[in-house]
Amino acid sequence: MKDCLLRVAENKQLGKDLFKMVLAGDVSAITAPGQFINIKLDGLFLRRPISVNDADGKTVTIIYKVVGKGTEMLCKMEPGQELMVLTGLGNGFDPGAAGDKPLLIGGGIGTAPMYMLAKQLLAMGKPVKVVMGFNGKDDVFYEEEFKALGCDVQVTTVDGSKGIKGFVTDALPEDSTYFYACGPEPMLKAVYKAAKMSGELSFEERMGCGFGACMGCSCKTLTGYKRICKDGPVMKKEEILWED
Amino acid sequence: MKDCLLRVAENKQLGKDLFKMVLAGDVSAITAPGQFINIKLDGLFLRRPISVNDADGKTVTIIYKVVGKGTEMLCKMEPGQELMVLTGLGNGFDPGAAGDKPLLIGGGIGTAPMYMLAKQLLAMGKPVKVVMGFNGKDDVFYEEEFKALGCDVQVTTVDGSKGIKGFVTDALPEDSTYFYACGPEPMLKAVYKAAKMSGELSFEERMGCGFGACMGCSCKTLTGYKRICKDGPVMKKEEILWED
Amino acid sequence: MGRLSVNLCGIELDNPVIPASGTFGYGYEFAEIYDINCLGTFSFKGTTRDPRFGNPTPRIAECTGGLINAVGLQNPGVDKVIEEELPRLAKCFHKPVMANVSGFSVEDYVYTCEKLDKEPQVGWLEVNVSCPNVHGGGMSFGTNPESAAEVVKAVKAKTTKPVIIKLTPNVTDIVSIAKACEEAGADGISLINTILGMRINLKTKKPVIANTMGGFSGPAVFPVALRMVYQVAHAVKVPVIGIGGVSTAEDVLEMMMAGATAVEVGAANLVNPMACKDIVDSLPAAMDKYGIENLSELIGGTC
Amino acid sequence: MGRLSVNLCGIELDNPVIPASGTFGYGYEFAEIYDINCLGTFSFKGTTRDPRFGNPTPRIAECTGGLINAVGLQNPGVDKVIEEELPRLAKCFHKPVMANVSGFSVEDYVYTCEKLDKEPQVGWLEVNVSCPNVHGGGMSFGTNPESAAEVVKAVKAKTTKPVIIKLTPNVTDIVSIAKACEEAGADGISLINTILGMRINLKTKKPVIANTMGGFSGPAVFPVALRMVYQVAHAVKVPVIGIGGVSTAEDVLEMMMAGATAVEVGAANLVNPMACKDIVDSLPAAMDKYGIENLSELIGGTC
Repeated sequence: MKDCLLRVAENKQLGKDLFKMVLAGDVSAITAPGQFINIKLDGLFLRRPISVNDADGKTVTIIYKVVGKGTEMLCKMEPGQELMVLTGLGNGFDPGAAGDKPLLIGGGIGTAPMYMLAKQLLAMGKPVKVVMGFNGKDDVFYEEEFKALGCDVQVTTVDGSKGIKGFVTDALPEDSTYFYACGPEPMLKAVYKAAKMSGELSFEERMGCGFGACMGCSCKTLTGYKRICKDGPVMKKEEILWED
Repeated sequence: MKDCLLRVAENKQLGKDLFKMVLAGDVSAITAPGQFINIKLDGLFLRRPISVNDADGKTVTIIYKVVGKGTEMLCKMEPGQELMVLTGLGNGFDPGAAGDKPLLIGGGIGTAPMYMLAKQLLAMGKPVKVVMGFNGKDDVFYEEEFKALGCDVQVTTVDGSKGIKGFVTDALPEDSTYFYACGPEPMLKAVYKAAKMSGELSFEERMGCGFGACMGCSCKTLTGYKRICKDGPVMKKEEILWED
Repeated sequence: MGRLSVNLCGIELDNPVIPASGTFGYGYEFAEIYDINCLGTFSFKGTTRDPRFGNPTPRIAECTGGLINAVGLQNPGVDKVIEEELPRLAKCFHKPVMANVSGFSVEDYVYTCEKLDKEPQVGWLEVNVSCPNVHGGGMSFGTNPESAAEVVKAVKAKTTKPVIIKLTPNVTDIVSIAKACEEAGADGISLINTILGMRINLKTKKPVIANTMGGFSGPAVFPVALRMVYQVAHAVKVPVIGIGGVSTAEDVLEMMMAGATAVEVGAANLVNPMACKDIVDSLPAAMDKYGIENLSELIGGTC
Repeated sequence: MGRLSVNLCGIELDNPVIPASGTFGYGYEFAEIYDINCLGTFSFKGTTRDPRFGNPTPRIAECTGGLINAVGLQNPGVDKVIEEELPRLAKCFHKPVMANVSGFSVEDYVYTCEKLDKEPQVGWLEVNVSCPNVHGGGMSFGTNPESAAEVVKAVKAKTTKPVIIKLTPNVTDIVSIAKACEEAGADGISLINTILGMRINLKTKKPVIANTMGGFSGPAVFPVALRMVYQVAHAVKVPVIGIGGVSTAEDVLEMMMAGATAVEVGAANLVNPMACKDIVDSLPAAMDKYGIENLSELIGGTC
């Protein structure tokens, strides 16, 4: 974890209420795909946690949806402006667990962190399948980017306006060795139930600090109480305890 | 009173912790010298009231001392930035009461509003005497500007490093017809006692709203309770009731 | 009856936005800059039996997200309010106004309320048993169910118009006090008044406020106000007016979802004189955003 | 003894800056990013007799100038704290630590305090009678002078280390409760704990917090905290720890001018993990600015 002043290098709209921001500076604390950063915005008390879409030695890329005050402020930032950002938060995905045929499952904005994971798995010589689910065709993003990496991409939409009509669970391949999933909780639950192979799932919760201090985002697991922000956001399928 | 978005046209340092800012936009609500404006700054709840140094149809000039959070933010503003400003607040001085030989008395930053008053009196064809008091020579500002207008200027300093050593009351001319004073309360009190002629004095108080709504800055006068922000900040000598 | 209208103790308001007492004078400072008839109503400056200057200055201290005030009920007294302020108000405001009343004894409250009750312009009596600024004053009545109820009972016995009791948040159990007031006959409850607070000037090392402490208000107190509105609205049957840090149309919706029938706006008026008009104007768009057809459907709360 | 040192119940602190319980875990998250030995001490996560998960999530809601939390005393229980957390802490923190204790009965408090009192790392017992998050829990003790005093008396009877009682602000009369605790033997008073607050999600029209309400903290509560610190410090002789919204060195000075001997920093740690170190580092310059040679000269207050 590092708290650094990062400079906005790019902030462009990808779709309706959907933006991509590239931040430049010391991002050396980001060590795994599926980690998140926590952004301080003037006038808002709590930082805003956003998952890492991609990171290299010099920049971190995030993709975010405008859903409230924080993301509204974020989408108005211009290149050159600076932000205090806590980087390298959370455990992230474990690419080492992938096996021969990893499957990446993203739902809506949860597709974003799959990009850095796909890159790492491809670099390890694995064939990567990506199933990405959206409400309709206007919500789809990064399909071309995943294809450009060399992933086998399947899009699903709830309204059938693009790809397979239905949910990501209607498009899961049978032969994958391991899955990585990120998306809304109902999707994670459906994937958990549908997937026959092992895997890991990335969760969301309202956070206080984002680095394990306040216990604001705790959850119960089969291996004890975990903090989504510090011990997560990624949980192994085998440790998940669904409450409801 | 008008609440307008004004643009910083100039913001330059005049001396130690002393700045001059020119704001451009709709300043039509400013109708008298001695009025003040009330500036909204991001992150601070209350606005910051600052007296008008000068105003023409298109700009308002203020001179301010950096004494706390608000003025620290103000002095960092750059040309082109915008501020929400309530303009045309307070009653202001009454140039019509000046008589033949008006005397303007400024103490420290209280010298600032005398500039617009001097201009108006000179335009009315009056000879204007200005007595301005400071702690030391490094605190003196606007001496040349008053002289350039055509005022007869006398500087006093407490440490004697410039002009007459002492207080403004050590330099009051005998033959003035009417005085206008602005400065710290001890100075106003001393002027009130020393001046044989009639006059008016501009007061300061911690304000809530600045436009007469909250009664935060009330004072007692011989003609009833007054709000410094709305019924003042200028009081006639004859109505003043010193407490304590 | 429009989308914004609500019924407050039998009187229809065009909208639930009410400038709070002490932040709106007797209305004309604001009538100079906009037509104040766009408001639901407003609660005028706290009025007492006798004229008052209030506390010594400084009376104002800034805080994160708000301010402390210790004005101490400066007002010209009920007779002058009736003789001078109300006729002047009649020229610019044509709706029933809320008369805010403070006092230092039960007799004071009854005396002042009885006089204002007879004024045709007055729609509601808002009885402030909570102002924390006055030594030995209002504070005591509002911190105790019995004394608060005693004021309500005495005022109700001598007046005909709806009596709304304005409660202080500086208590352990707001619900017991609200319930006691309801049982004593209060027609409505407004809350919260300011929270007792303090600031020190680091340069002088002395309190900023001459009176040492004062009442804290502004957006900073909103979560405390919302909690108390929720608690009280779920414990009484009479209408509740939500007060405390309301600055936006969204804040109005949140207060109403907590159970408020109407909302008072205080500190926001002091930094943005157009605040109440801005809120009224932006309510329809905010309602659209959150799928609310009519504000009246929120009354009683949604949670 | 440096310029910053203060004496808290007989133990010298290098400086008065103390991370508040519940915002600093058991120390290691922060020890990873700076040497926490720069702190005066810290108050560890509220510990109970038995392990607790706490409340359901969401447990966090944002507010202007602060946040609401309803964690509900998640902790591994006193035995695990002694077996696992304290030995792990010993590796990175070499000063006496403040043990924060909560409970649901007088016996709970005594049980947990007695165990922690025997640990050589523990310098003070901070007894929280005020956590507002737990149904039927801590709240009741702290809202009443008798029950607060009962906890103090019982704990004092079975322990040897200084007992600091941490009070809730959700009361009508904080002074009577503080005085009752002092009379019952408390060696110090810390205040304020969080203020009960609430937020509603406009989209769902339901409370943000699963538990409906929670404890509000952050810079927004500073004026309320300062007022209560002032009131209590002027009514008791034992040291007072000021808590509530402290985020800067200036805030520390203001709390001490109000009468605090030391200061706890809570919510600030959650948005800036370096907050406490930053405050310690900037104290000397702030003292110079306001003409304060040694912090100890402020103790007892300046107004």
